[in-house]
Amino acid sequence: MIVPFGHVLFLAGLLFLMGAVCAAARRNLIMILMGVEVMLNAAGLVFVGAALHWGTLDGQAFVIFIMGVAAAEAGVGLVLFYYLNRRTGDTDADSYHTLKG
Amino acid sequence: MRLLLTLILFLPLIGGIAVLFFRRHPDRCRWVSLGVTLADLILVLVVWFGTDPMPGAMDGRRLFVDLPWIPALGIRYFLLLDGISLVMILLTAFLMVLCILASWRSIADRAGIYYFALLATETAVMGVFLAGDLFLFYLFWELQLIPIFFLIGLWGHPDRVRAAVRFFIFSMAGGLLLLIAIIGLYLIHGAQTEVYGFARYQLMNTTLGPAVEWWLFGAFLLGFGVKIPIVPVHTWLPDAHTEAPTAGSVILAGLLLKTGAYGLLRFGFPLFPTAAARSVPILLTLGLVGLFYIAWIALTQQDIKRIVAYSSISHMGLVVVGLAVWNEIALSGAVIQMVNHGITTSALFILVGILEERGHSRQLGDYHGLWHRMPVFSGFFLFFAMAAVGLPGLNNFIGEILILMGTFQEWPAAGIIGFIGIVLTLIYFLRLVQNLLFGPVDERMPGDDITQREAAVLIPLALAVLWIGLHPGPLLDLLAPSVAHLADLVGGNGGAADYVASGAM
Amino acid sequence: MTLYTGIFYLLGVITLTATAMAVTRRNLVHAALWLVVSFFGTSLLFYLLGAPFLAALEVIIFAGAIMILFLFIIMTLREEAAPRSFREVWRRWRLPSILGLISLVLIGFFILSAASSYHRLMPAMAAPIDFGRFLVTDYWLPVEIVSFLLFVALVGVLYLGRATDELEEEESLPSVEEEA
Amino acid sequence: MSDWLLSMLPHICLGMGGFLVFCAGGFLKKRPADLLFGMALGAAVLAGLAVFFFPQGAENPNKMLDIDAFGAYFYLLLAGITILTLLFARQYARHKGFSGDEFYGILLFAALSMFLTAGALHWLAFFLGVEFLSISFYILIALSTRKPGSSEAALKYFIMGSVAGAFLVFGIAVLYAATGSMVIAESLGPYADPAQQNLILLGFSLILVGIGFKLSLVPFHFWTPDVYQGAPAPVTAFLSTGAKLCVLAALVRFGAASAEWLWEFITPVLWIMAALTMAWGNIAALTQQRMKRLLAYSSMAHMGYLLMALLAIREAGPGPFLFYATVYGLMDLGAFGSAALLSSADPEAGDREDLKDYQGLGFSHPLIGGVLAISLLSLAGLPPTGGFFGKFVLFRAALQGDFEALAVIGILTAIVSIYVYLKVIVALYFSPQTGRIPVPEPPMLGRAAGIAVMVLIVWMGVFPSPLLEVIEGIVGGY
Amino acid sequence: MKSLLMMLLLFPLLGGLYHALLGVRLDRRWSEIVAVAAVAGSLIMAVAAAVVAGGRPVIFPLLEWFSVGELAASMDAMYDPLAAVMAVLVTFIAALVHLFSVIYMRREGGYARYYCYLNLFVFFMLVIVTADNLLFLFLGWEGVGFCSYALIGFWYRDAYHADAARKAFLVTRIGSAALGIAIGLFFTAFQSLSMDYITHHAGMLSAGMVLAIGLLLLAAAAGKSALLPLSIWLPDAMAGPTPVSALIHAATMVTAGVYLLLRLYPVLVLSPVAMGVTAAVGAVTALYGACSALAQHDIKRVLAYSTVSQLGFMVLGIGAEDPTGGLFHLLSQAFFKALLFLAAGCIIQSLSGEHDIFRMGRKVRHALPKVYGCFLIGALSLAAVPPTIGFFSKDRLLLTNLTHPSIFHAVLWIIGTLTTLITALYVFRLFFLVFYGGPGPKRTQAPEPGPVRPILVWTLYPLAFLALAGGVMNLPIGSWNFLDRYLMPVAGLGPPLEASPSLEWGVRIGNAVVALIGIGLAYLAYGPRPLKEKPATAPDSMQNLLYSGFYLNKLYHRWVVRPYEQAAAFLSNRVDHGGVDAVMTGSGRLASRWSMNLRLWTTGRLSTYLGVLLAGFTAMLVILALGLL
Repeated sequence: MIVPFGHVLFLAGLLFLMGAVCAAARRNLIMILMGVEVMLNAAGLVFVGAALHWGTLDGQAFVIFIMGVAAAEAGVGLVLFYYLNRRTGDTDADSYHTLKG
Repeated sequence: MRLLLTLILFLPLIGGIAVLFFRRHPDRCRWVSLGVTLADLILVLVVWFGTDPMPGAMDGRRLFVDLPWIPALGIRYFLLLDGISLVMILLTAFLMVLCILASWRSIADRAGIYYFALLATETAVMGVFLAGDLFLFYLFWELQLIPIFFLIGLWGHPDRVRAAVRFFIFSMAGGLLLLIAIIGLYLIHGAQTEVYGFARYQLMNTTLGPAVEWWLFGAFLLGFGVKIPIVPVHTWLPDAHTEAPTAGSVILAGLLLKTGAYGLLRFGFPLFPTAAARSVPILLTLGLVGLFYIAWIALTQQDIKRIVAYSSISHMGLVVVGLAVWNEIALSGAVIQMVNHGITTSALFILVGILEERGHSRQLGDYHGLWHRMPVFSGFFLFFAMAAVGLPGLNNFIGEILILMGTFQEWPAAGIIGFIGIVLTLIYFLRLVQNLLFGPVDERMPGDDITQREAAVLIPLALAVLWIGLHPGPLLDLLAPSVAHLADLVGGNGGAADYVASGAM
Repeated sequence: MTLYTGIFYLLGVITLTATAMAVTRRNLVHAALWLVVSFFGTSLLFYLLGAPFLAALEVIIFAGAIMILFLFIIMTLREEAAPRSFREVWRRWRLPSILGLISLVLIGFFILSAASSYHRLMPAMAAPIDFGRFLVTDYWLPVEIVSFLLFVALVGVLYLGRATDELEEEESLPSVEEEA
Repeated sequence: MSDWLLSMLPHICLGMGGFLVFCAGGFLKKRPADLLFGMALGAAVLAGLAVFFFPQGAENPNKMLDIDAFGAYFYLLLAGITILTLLFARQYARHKGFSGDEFYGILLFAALSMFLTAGALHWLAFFLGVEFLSISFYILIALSTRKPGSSEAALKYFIMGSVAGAFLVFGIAVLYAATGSMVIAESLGPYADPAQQNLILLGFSLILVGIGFKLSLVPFHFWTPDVYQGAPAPVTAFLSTGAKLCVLAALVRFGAASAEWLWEFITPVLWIMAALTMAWGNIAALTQQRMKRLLAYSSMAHMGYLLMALLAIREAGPGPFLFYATVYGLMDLGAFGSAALLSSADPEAGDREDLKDYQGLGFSHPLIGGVLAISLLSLAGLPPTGGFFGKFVLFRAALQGDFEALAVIGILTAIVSIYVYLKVIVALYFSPQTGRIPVPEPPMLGRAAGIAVMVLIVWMGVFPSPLLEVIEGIVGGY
Repeated sequence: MKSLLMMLLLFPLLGGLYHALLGVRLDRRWSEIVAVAAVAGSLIMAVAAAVVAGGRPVIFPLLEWFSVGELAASMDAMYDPLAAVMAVLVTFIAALVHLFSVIYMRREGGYARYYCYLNLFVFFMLVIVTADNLLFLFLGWEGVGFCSYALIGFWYRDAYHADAARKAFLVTRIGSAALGIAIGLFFTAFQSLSMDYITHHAGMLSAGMVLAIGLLLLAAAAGKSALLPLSIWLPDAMAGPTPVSALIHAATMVTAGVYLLLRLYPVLVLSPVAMGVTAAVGAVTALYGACSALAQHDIKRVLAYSTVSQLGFMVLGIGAEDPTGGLFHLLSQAFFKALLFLAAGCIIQSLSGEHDIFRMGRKVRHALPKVYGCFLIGALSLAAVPPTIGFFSKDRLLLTNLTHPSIFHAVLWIIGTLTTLITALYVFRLFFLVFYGGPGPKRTQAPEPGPVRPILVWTLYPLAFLALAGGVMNLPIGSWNFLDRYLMPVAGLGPPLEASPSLEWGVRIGNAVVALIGIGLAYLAYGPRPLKEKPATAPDSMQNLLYSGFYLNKLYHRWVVRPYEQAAAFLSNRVDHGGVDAVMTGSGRLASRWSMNLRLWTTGRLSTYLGVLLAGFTAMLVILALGLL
């Protein structure tokens, strides 16, 4: 036996929250995106653990798609940051607040 | 004959849409509108003289149409014409003709839309008066707001937008509460009978717990009360009436306020007989407080139209008293008083409009001694003012005396207070008459008296005032079966159930 | 308590530490590098939990492609980390961390109050071949979808990249627009 | 054709359509905008038609996508919305300079992703649909590079969307961990061990964050006004209708699938979210002077209403929800679509935002102004529009589900909302034209779309029976 | 018979409508002819109907008005002797006044309006007189009020006239409200509004109801008949043209209140308290009017206060259980007061509109000798000098009070007798000042009296004759009491209490003496050779008190009008605008404030959005966890 299933989940939960807190606390766009990657990664961990727990492959399959989506998101996001940076010279998330109210 | 009812209801709307096609030719718009409203009036008269209360039906109905409309929700296209409805649509058709005439010259821009709005209002108001299905009623109830909103907002006086918005919000606030209550009632009724429907006679058969009945009745009361308006929720009215164009004021005062009282009469009380019976003291108080309160408020107003507008509230307060008392006499009085108020207040609004067209002001202080310059106008003004204060022989007296006599039968104290309140009405009306018509002659005052077209508007109103004042028999006969039926309905608490059980349907 | 258990906790600690370091670094390059460590740890955990193929992909895609992309952008943007006072850092972190802690407690409660949490995981392994077969038989549709998704992302990246180029051209040649 | 191909025909139409648009855009030198537009339109129409070729009676050969009447209904609705959006967008895109393959292609892909989301029977399909949707919209929003705020909107949508997406996927993972199934109908607890309840609850709440973001429910709604304002008007139209409706469809599915106990636990959360959303949307719109922000808040409020209907799904069935969602789609599309048609032809200028710039347009542009006005009246729930009946069925459902307090909150906020819509109507009709921003000649297609929306809205307000019957047929009983 | 009654009512109505509808286009001559003819025709009908009815009460339904449930308001006419007497009186005086007006108003514009109102007034008055149904009566009651309003304000250009008109209308309407309430109570008690029915079934009423109705009727009468405390409108009503004052504010309309009390006397008499109050109000009003009349400068105001006083006498008579005496005095007052007013009208016209008695004098007597004679007859009659009609009627009232068993009425008798003295004093003060006044400080600017048209004077003769000799219709000797006997069939009306002949004659002689004393005092004070010239310019406080009618106007202004206006202002500004409306607008403003706050939350910063997202998630977990626990 490895560990109780709950420990995997808890570990993933911890990771997930770290990512979430990172996304909420950091102002740098890239750091926020990193937080998201951490969260996605945590989800992957849950899937893998659950796949083992239930003995099905669906969970593992899901992780592949998470990776695909994460890659796509990172690609689009980073290019968007790059584009914005070129327009305004800023990567601080909070400096983009012309739309408000 | 049944098709006739639908035709009466939708002819104005169809006419209105037709008018939109002529919108580049204001004159054609006017003539078409006039033709349509006249045709509608003739149709209503045909119904009046061509039908009798159906034998066997206890509620005095004359015509009805009952077709499925939205079967999924149990909503029916159910129009029911009884004496009360007939009187109300008669008033509607009558006033509408006058509205068209009254705004013949004053509306120059966007005449097509203007007449469309007027005609659409006619359909909506008639729908309210004819609907026998609560949902259909509510649909028309809400529908009437839109054209009126545009009438006030587009062709009103300088502060029109604020007034229009206020009017709309107040009405909608009431309307939405009403909606909730309607749905609640519908669901309770559906759960009890397994029949989900809105027909009045069905819903009357609902058994309600006391608390639920109070809540629902409260919502109905508030919804209708805003429109009537009952006193604490009346503040939209002076603004809306004052800022509206003449025809708008006429429709508002003459018809829209009636829909509120009509709703209370038709739905509010019969659907919740127990709660209604218990709330009589409250309603009486509110109605009478309205009478006094408004008499005071109106005394301090400087705007002529506002004074007339406030008088509406006080007159409608009396109608509320009549409804609250809910016996045959008071109910007849309430209905008659609705008609009366429609006629006299409309006439006064038209007169104020005429004056404003000439003098370009509505301030009381800007006019005096008009009798010398415009004797015919002044004669009409005095006549309608006297009608409004309830001079016997003129129309309002009939309504007031019926209401008060009915009140005396049940609540003598309220009757006494009501009589005193009527005296107070005289105070502000005399102030109005005094300031406008009397006083030193001033050549700067507007001097061109009533034109023939204006006379054509005022004379029918004056005749109506006299007709109702001196010979209200036909109207009362029209009302009698329906009113008697309604009076029975709430008087005994089991009335509604008996009614259905007796096979009236 | 087996060897696997020990490895699990070890990897868990490594991953958590690396992640914690990653999310708190001021320097973006450092953060990215710590994140790579975290992804490596996760990858090994995947392996431990019977997903060797995914472990490989984790390294290739997450730790490899994505983080390289990050590093590339970080380099391109030449973002300089300005030192910040502790007070400001605290101001920014306090609310999210408190919320995170509360959530952690609650998530822990939800997780640990479920029966399956006490189910012991036995080592097993999904052979990459089986996994691949599973993927293209049962999950061929999502594969198609994700390919479309990636295609769209590609188009988007291209479009935005072109827009960035145009932006730079405009900056260098302010009169281009008039000529066009 | 085999059943499984038929079962995916709409998706194939859209996917292949998008692909072909890109091919045409890439290989043809002159970037024939009209051709691309025509192809996109054709693909959307075909996707709609394809719904009628779903295999009948047979067991669904497709484990992931719904081909039932429910799904078909939403496919049709979404196809219709896509078509209308295309019609509304045509001129706008040309004016603003993004009338190329990227716009029409991605629009089709976005439509595809909506189909996926709405028809998902499997969490993976749902997840991919949602993420696909997000990515498509990141790009669509950023497309109009010259429009001020467009890129900021894209950024905000991206950040919020990716965080919310992460919540969603983690939630799915937890659900899977709890039940071992990734089929939506199985994973929401009906067959679950009671001991697993808490884990399912956790998973569902995480998913709710993701859905809450998509539907802009309080407190996950903040992006809505910003993004709606920043995005190009036709994209906003699509975002506020299609992107919401597909998630709403999924939400109904979740609601229907979830176990009784799960629903009981989740009800308070949804209750509070519904109340807050209605209140926030309507009240915040009250003092809003920018048109698209105002509409954004209004659409938020309507999400609150829909959530109210969703809450009552057990007692009232999904019928009211479906009806209102349909009407909502039409009226919001009408509002944003007319805003798109009224936007200036200047590529550098933003959309027509300030309410002052809408002054007098009701008369100077009667048709488009009329479409806008009818849409607003419908949003306000006034007869003779679909919104009127929508509000009725909605509150009926709420009362049927014994959510009296929520219904009263809904009514009170609806009263507030009246003022909001009146404000726009007042600007449209009662105020003098300012003429600061010239209105381009409305195009034939845009006008056609406007008329279509208007007619549909009024039709639903006057004679909703057919639609109600259709819905009745789908969800059984009304 | 029915057609007679119909015509009685229709003539003036048609006359009024004729003027109302065609008035502006009408030739003056036609207008006058129609107006006079209408009333004359009415007079003929009234007499004819009286003859045909022959002293029997007859009730005819004229027209259906309206009826709902038990409430039946049909226009039923009741032509009993009481109605007949009143109808003849009204039409007779109206005919004279119409004739008088033709000349008197010949230079005024607005003749159509004038005759319209005047004719309508006659119609409404006849409605009051002949109505059986209380609501029909109410129609007339309010109608005359309106006509009175319109006629007082006939010269509307002067704000004073208009204000006087408004005051008259308002104050009488208070009475109307009382009448309305009484009608309501009748209706609840009897389910019928027929006065015939009510008077024959009055016994059904409970004691409280009788008292309430009695007081209400008194209040109604007080409004119309200017009894205290509602007497304030009548002196101001003199702003109207003099013929109007003669007809409406002396002879007819003001007696409507008294008529109402007579009509419903069987109800009133059931409540001793109400009767007592009635008598007291009558006595006090009589004294009040007489005192106030002492100090007036305006010839018409003197007469107006005199009318108040005489109305008080009538009510005093009714309160002393002698309704017939009240009616008798009503008739006599109608004759001599109409006479005095018309004579005053002649004088005023002769002096081109001068009203101030201190500006009249000898020259008037010389210029208008016939008027002088008529005025003298009127004054004697008013002063109750035998053998005028005024003497007999007033004597009877005083005697009734004295013979009344209650000691309370003895007090009233004393007041009555005192009033008789003052009456003689003020009327001859008036007489001497108008016709004998020597040169005084104000007379220097007095206008020269001019001649008046003879027709004006001719109209005085019939009245003068009646004022002088009308007493024969009800002499208290043997069976000469025609009026008493004629009125016998009317419910409640009968001969007065019997008194011993010695007492009767003693009082009679005493009254005559008192009247003569009063005249003597007046002669001494104001006669051709007064004891001392009264300085009219420096009034002392007593005179002020009397002149202002005991400051009644001021009191009303202070305690009624001003508080009312203040309440109006308060309600309008504070309650309606500041309270009710503020709640409505305030809730709107509150929503706006919330809206601004909510919008502040939408900072546009991603950190806020993400933070709240996280918070929302946490909150959701908390709620779920709470649900679990």
